[in-house]
Amino acid sequence: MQLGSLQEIIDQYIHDGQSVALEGFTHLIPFAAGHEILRQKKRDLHLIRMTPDLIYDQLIGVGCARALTFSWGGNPGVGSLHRLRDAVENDWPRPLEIHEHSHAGMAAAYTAGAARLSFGLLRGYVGTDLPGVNPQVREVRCPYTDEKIATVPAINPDVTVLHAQAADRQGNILIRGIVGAQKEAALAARTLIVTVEEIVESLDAPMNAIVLPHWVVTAIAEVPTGAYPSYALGYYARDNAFYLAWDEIARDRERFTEWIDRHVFSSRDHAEFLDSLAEAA
Amino acid sequence: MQLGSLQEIIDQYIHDGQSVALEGFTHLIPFAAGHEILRQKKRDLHLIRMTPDLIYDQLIGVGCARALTFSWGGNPGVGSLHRLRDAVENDWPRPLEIHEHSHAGMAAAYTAGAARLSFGLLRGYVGTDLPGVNPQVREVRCPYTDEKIATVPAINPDVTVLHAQAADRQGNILIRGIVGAQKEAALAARTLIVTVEEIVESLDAPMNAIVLPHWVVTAIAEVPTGAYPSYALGYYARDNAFYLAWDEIARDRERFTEWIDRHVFSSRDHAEFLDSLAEAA
Amino acid sequence: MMTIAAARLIWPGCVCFVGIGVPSAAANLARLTHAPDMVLIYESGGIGTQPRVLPLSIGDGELAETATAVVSLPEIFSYWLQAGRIDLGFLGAAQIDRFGNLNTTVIGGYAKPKTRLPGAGGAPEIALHAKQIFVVLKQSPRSFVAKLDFCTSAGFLNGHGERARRAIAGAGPQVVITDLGVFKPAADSQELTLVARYENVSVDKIRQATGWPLAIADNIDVVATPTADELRVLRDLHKRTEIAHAGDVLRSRKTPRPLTSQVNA
Amino acid sequence: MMTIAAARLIWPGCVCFVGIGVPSAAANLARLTHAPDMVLIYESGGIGTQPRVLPLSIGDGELAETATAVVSLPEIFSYWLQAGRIDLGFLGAAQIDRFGNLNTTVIGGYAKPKTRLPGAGGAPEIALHAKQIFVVLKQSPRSFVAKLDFCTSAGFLNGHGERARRAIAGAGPQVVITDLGVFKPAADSQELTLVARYENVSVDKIRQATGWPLAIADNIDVVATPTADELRVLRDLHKRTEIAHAGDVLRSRKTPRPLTSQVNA
Repeated sequence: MQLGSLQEIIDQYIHDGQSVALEGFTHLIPFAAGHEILRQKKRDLHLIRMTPDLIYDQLIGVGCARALTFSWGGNPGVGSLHRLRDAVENDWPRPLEIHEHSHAGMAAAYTAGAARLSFGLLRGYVGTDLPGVNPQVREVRCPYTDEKIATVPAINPDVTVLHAQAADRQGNILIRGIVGAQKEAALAARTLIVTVEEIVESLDAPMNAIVLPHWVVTAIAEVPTGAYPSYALGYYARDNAFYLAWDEIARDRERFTEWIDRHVFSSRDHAEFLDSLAEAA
Repeated sequence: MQLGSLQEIIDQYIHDGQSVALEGFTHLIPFAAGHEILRQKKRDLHLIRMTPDLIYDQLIGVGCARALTFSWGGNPGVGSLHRLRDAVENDWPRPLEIHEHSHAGMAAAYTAGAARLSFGLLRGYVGTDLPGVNPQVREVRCPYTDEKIATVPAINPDVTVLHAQAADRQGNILIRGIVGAQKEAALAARTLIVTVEEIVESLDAPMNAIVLPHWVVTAIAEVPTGAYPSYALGYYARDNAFYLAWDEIARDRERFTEWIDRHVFSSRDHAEFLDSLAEAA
Repeated sequence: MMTIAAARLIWPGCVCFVGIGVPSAAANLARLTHAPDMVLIYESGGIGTQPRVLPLSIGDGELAETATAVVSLPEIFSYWLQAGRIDLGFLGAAQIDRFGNLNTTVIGGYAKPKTRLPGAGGAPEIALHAKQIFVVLKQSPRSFVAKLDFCTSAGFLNGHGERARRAIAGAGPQVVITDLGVFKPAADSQELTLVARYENVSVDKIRQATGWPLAIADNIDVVATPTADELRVLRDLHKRTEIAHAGDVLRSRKTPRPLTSQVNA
Repeated sequence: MMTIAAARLIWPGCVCFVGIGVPSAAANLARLTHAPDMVLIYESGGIGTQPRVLPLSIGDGELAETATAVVSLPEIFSYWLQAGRIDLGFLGAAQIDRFGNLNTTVIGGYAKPKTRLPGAGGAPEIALHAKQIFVVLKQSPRSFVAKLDFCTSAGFLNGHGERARRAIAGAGPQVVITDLGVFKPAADSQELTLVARYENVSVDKIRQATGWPLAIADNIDVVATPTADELRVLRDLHKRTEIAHAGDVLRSRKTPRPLTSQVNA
């Protein structure tokens, strides 16, 4: 486990063309890490995530992604991700290859990835058109009942990036609250990068808490408020107003580009990004 | 969820011929419930459990079981389960049909059972003689890599019995510490019976603790020290001396039968059983 | 009004898988009125949540803090939904057809759609495994269509028993609630049939807002107007929600909290 | 002495999957001497446990209380063992053959065995997925056999590259440690070869305790006698363990603690 600045870590571990999962199911979304990927202008990424959120809208809108594996691509509680839509509908700023699942299918795929099985099983996709557009959704016959059961291939990202509440000095990571498929995405990855709200002497984790031991973590950066505008339970709330405002910002290509220039590209790190937003408000 | 005495609950929900899993991986073993099954002289049970412990040695030795599904049948840290051995080696007191797995296989089978999949997958059983003696271990081909992957049929016990630290007034159950495959066994069952150390106003469970919600629990009995001679983290330690002593008691059919008569059959409930042991000590 | 109509159909003790928007409002309204013991499950992992305010997203902190248990998303979909533990699932859609099949994926062709919608999320498997489904959506000829552009979630497929023949575990959409009326599947064909309308909405208006020749029940009920209690509870809920969501997160960060490490790394 | 010989072979930082008995003692001895940063994983779910005393069972409370994380058993076997995260697995056995295959199931026929042993437990998959395996057992013609009565866990199968040809992930048994000596697989055939003996144990004695014509390395090392430090740490560990396990649980229950419900049910 390596402790470093987010800038160093993204530079060292995320490379053009890789498959990258910034997971977080409406909680602990690694926004700071996503912005650093934007700043470093990574290209041709295969982005993976159950719920591409605003941060994927930004990565796609800037043109960092060549492909997206996902199961629900909206602005949660608000509506569309306009940059994602523009990429799919109009190939702007570049075409985006999409690999589409249901949540259940993608959860099974991450689970298989974490367990290093080549595929996952689910009773799913029956009667839908999804297998028609995603040839990766297949089926096996149960060796006991002869039923057909849907299969999905394991997802094993080159890099998974998470945001968590805390790491201890050894690099053990504590994740609390709504955890989505973060643990599975973490354990499925070849490289695991974690940003944390703070580094503490001791996690004081309750028994049976969700702790990722230091020896499965590649690198950690301390980034306070690193999930903003998403939230970190116990630290700060979700900025719902930002999610609402994003709908307007992202609707228009120019306004989006200006916003990225002004707030992401013109800030050197996450603290400056937050300051620039606060100034604008 | 029904709250009642252990006697009532075992009488009402466990019937001759059923498949019954009293789970607990060297922790929270439902001894009191097992003794009540003995007292009520249930017969022809198909016992299921990863690690048949002393309580299964007793059930088998008295002749309650016609079959056993398991993956490791020893006295942990001590040696053999002599009653299990006598049943397998000498058909005493009756023949015992065995369905044998590895831990990984049985864990996958419970997991499939909890998810209501008809089978589970694992990279396992390669090069062993187990599939030769357990025809339920089969394989499927991965639809992506064409590899052969082992399969096990789901385990869905008629009844699962657990011991847990606490239930709240609504019947939500908190399990802390080493949890084995208890949650999977609980959710795989048609009927779920839980004995608890105590019933409390509020579980005060930490976020992401292992809590079984009241509406998946069939019946709860409050049985303090109900896991003795196993342990309940936060309540009492394992009685290692009892596990050592059991090796002597169970080695001999007569001594075993006397012990069961004196301590289990002659006591009306778990409190009396504990008293009778304390007197004998 | 959709919210109130939907809430009324929820029964005490119901284990309900909830999405954001009208379903969440309806489920919480039911919980705060006639079904206090119902169990809310959000796909984000909260089991038995009792939010005091309506979540804006499916994974708000409120849902974790008030839950009996918070589990992972793979667990929600395998041990809870797929295992058949959900009595009622709510779904919305951009398009519905006469057999209750739903589209939330694209308008137009899949490869180059006219409108790319958010996609499937939990819906395809909720549609299969929840014991029954309520569908809530706004009604117009654009949403009530003769043919879906894409089938995201199975209703009754081609009807006439096809769902049962394919051995799908759940019973499928039992009620469709729109801003104009309420629909239920016919017993034999499973074709959606108008069974109730709101006051001041004519059957003709509903027919015109439907992209296929609509089946009409012999007796059309009128949905009762909201009671004072329903309106009060719903207003209070929305008010609490507004206040809770109005906090200025970015500025509140400026109040002193240690932004530097506790460790001299 | 087996414990000390095994402990010495554990390296700093090693992620070690431990069973009860000699493996647990050896791993903890290593942790308390030259490999303080090794990671102990018990199959009961404790990841990164640091027991102060030796557990009697694989699921003692001590293991949970001192762990970095305590996870379920299905998770241990899927996300941790099967996923290839274990550097070293320890296995014991009642029988071993010349290719390091192990029997912990039965002596005699399976259907009506002469001796029914505990069975497989975690061993078959530990044998497949741990990057390497150390085997620890007492040596005699009854345990070092020409042919196993039952193969519970794969070593090198029939040797000569069969394990690699079957694409088994882990490298298999790299060291076998007995009370007489130490064995390693030959590079080409993978047949177990005597590479070291303890002081005062002759090669002839080891040969006689082996149920097949034993391969002997050109140079046989002598296992160094235990150092004062090793003996002290091991004695302290055993002493702490004895004291900890001697508590009278049944009597301590008699001290007042509320045995009645906190709720007037």
